[in-house]
Amino acid sequence: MFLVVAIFVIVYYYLKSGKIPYVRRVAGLDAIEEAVGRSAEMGKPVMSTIGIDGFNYWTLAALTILEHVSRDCVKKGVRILVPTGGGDSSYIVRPVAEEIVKDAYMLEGNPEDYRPEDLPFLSGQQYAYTGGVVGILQRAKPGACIMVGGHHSEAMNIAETAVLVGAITITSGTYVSNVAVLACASDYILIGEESPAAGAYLSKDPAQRASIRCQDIYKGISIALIILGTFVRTLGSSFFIQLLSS
Amino acid sequence: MTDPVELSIMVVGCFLSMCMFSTLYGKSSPLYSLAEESYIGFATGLTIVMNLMYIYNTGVVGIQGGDWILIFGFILGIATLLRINPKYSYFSRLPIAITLGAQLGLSLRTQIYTGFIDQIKASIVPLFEGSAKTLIYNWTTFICVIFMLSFFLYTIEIKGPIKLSAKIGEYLMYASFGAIFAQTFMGRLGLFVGSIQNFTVPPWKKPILIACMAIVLVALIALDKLNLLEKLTPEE
Amino acid sequence: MSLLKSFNSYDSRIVYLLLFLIVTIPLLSPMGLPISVSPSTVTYYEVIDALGPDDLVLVVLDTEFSGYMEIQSGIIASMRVMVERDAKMCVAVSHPEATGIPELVFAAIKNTVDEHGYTYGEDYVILGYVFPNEAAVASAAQDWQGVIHNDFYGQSTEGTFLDQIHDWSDWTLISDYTTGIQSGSLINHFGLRGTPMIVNCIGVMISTQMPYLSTGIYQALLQSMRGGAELEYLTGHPGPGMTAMDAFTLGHYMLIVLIIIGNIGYFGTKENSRRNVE
Amino acid sequence: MKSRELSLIAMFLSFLVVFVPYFIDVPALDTFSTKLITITAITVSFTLLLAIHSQFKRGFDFVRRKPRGWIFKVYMMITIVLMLLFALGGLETGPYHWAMYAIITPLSSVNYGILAFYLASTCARAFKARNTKSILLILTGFIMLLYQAPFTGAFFDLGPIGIYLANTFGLAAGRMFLISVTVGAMVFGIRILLGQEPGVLGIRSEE
Repeated sequence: MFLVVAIFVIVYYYLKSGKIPYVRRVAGLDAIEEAVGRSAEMGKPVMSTIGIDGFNYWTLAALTILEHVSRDCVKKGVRILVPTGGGDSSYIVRPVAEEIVKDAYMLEGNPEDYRPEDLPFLSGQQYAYTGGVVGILQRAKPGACIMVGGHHSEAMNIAETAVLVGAITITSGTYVSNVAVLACASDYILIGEESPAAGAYLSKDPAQRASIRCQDIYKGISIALIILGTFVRTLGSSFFIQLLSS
Repeated sequence: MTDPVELSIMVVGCFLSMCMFSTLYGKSSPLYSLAEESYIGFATGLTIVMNLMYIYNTGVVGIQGGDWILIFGFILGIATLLRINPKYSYFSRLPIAITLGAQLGLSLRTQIYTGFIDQIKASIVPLFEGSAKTLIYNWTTFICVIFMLSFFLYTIEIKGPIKLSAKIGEYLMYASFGAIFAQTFMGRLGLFVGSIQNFTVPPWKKPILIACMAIVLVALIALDKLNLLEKLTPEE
Repeated sequence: MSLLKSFNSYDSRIVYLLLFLIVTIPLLSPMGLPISVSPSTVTYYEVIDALGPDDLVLVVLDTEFSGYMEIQSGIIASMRVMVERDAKMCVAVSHPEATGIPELVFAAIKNTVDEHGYTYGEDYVILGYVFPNEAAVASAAQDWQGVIHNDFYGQSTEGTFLDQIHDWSDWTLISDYTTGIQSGSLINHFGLRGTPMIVNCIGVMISTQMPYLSTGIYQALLQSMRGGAELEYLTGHPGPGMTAMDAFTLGHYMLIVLIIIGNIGYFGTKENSRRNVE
Repeated sequence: MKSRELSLIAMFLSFLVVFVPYFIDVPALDTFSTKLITITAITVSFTLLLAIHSQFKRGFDFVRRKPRGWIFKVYMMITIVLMLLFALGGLETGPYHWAMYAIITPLSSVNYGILAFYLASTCARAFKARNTKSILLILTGFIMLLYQAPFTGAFFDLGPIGIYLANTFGLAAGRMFLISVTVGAMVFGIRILLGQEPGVLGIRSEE
C-alpha cells in the first residue's frame, strides 16, 4: 500500500514539475511514423490492433497508441483497419476504439471519410478473431501492421502473416515467451514497459514525458533492493525478504 | 460401423481444418475464406449464447435471489446500448468509465505483488550457500536480472559503466530469447501435433484426413494455375 | 553456388510442407522412438500420488479446446491417478470450449472409474463454465457457497462433498490445466492465499509459469505434452502423449536442420558476394 | 466539459472500490467491490450487442455494395443465425453440439497449431549468425531444441544444461519483463486516473 501511495506522489510530482529529462529513443515507437509514411507512399492501408482483452493496461496502452496512429493515418490519407473482438471482455473496448478513430477524422476535418466497416468485429473467440485478422491481412496487404495491446498466443499468427505480406511490423508482447518469438519475427518490438509508456513518449507534452522518469526510479529501487537484499541474505539475514513480505 | 453424426463431425471438421491450413500457401484463397467465415460466424453465435447465459445465470438469477444491486449491471448495460443512436451516445460514457476503472483496478491490484514485490523477493538469493549447482543457478540468475534491468533505463544517458552493463544486459536478453524461442516452439509443435492427432485417433479417421489433405492441396494448386485464387476471394 | 543461394533464401512454403509431412507421417504410422523422464514430472507425480480419500481437489480445465489437444495426455494421466487414489474431484471450466472436455476425459478413463467405483455426486462433481473471468474466480475463493449452486447438468450441488467447501482454505489442492486464461486469477485468489497448486501448462506458458514454481506458489509444474507423455510413462498407461513423441522429436530435429542449412547458405552467399566485389 | 469530469470521477471511484479493499481488510468493502466487478461483467456482456449490431451492419453493407465475394458475408451472417437457432435445441446435444465439435473446436486447434509453422519460418529467417546478438540467440536456441527432442534424452543427457538455461536465463528474462511491465503499468495507470489520457475513455483531448 505504501508503495502505491509513494508511486502516486512521485508521478504527480513529475507531471506537475514537467522537467524534461533525457529520454532514450525507443526505436519501435519512432518507427510508427515511418511505417505510416511508407504505407501512404505505397497507397496501402495500415492495420492497427488493440488486443483481445478488456480494459487492462495493455489495452489502454494500445488505445493511446491507436489515438496516435489513427491521427497520423488520417493526416496522411491512409486507410486504417482496426479489427476488434477476440475475448470475453473485449466488447466494451470496441466503442472506445470506434470513438478514437472517428475523432481522428473529426479533428482533421473530414468526418465523412470515416468508415465504420474498417473496424470489423470478429467474434468473441480468440482464434476466430485471429483467423479473421489473418484473412484481412492477406486480402488487404497493408503496408504496416502495428500490433499492440493485450495479445496472447495469436500474436505470432498476426506478426508472421504481416511479415509475409510485406508489411512493416511493430509489435509488443504481453508475456515473455511472446516477446522472445516476436523479437525474432517482427521489424520492431516494444518490450516491457515501452508499451504502457507509449502514451507519455508519443505525447509532445514535456510533463507527460517526465513521468517516464518515475519508472526508472522504481527500477532503480528494485535493482538496489535486489543487490542489497542479496548482499544481506548472503551475510545470513533475511531482513529484506521479511520487509517485502510485510 | 461408425456413428453417422460422428462421421459428419470428422469430415466437416477435417475439411475445414485443411482449408484453414491453406493460409500457409501464402495467397488469399476462397478455401481459406470459407473456413474463416464459418469460424467467425459460428463463434459469434457461440459468443452470443454464452453471454446471454451469463446475463441470465448471474444477473437474472442473482436478482431473483435477492441481489438487488445487480440491477445496476442491467441499467449500465442498457445505457451503453444507447450508443446505437448517436443522439444518446452521451449516456454510454458513464458505464465505460465505471467499467474501465473497475477493470484497471482489478488488473493492477495484484500486479504489484506478483509482478514487483514477489519477483524482487524471489531474486534475493544467497550467493555463497548450498551445492555447487545451486550456486551456479543463483549467480547466473542474479547477474542476468541486474544487467537486463539496467538495459531498461530510459531517462539516464547511456555512457560509462551503465553503457557496458546495458550492453551486457542486451546480450543476455538475446541469449535468453533463444532458449525461450525453443521452448515456445516445443509448445506450438505440441498444439499442432494435438490438432492432427484429433484426426488420427481412432484409426478409422486416417483415410479421411489423407483425402481432405489431398483435395485441398490439389484444389489450391489448380485454382492458382487457373488464376482463379484472386478472382474468387472476397475484396477487403 | 546456386544451391547455397537457395539455402539462404527459399520459399517459406517448402518449410511449411516439410514440417507438415514430418509431423503427420509419424502420427499416421508411429515409430516408437525411446524417451526419458524429467525431474519436474517426477515431482508432479509425487504430489498427486500422495492424495487420499479425504482430499478435496479443485480441477480447473483452464483451456480452449486447442490447448486441450496439447495437454490431454497430462489431464487424462493425472486425473486417472486422482481417481485411483479416491480423492474427491470437483471439475470447473474457465472457457466455453472446455465444457465438453470433462466428458471426454471421463470416457478415456472409464475403466479406472468403474474399477474403483468412483461415482458422480459422491466422488466427483462437474461444474461447467463457472470461471468466465477473474471476478468469478475471486468470488469463488471468498464465498464458494454464495456463488456455486448448481452443477453442469443443472442439479443442485447440495448434499455432495462440496458442502464442506466455504472458501479457498478448504481445498487440499488446486490442479490447474492451463493455457493461461485464468491461471493468473487462480494464483491471485487461491495460490497467494496459500492453497496448494499444481499446474499442467502448454509449452508456450512454461517460461511464464516458471517464476511461480520457483517462488513456491506452485508445488509442481507439468510441462506441455512432453510432461504428459512422461507422466503416462510413470503411471504405466500409455496414451496419446507417448504416440506423439515421435512427431515431437522429428519436428525439433527439422528446426535444427533448418538453422544449420540457413547458416550455411548465409555464410556461403556472403563469401560469394564478397568475392564478386573483389 | 461536464461529462468529461463526471466520467473521470466515476472511473476514479470505481477504481478505488476495486483496488483498495485488496490492501485493507474491511469485509463490507470487499463485498461491495466483488459486487461492482459482477456489475461491470454484466455491463460488458450487454455491450456485445453493440458489436453484433455493427457486425450485421457491415455485412448488410457488403450485400448492398456487392463487391467481389460478398456472398461470403451472407454466409457468415447465416451461420450466426444458424448457431443461435441450434442453441434453442439445447446445448448438450443436437446441432449445437455438432457445430461445437465439427467447426469451432477443430478450427480453434488448427489456428493454434499453425503457429508451429510460423515459428519454423521465423526461425529459418532470423536464426542466422549476423552479429553477436544473433549468435547468442542461435546458440541457446540450438541447445534447447536438442534438449527438448525427447529422443535426444535417450542418448545424451542434455537435461542439466537445458534445465539450466530455462531456469536461469529464461527465468531472469521473465522476471525482468514482469518488473518492467509492472512499473510501466503502475505509472500508466496513475496517469489515466489523473485524467492525462482522456482518449481511453473515448473523450477527445481538446474537449
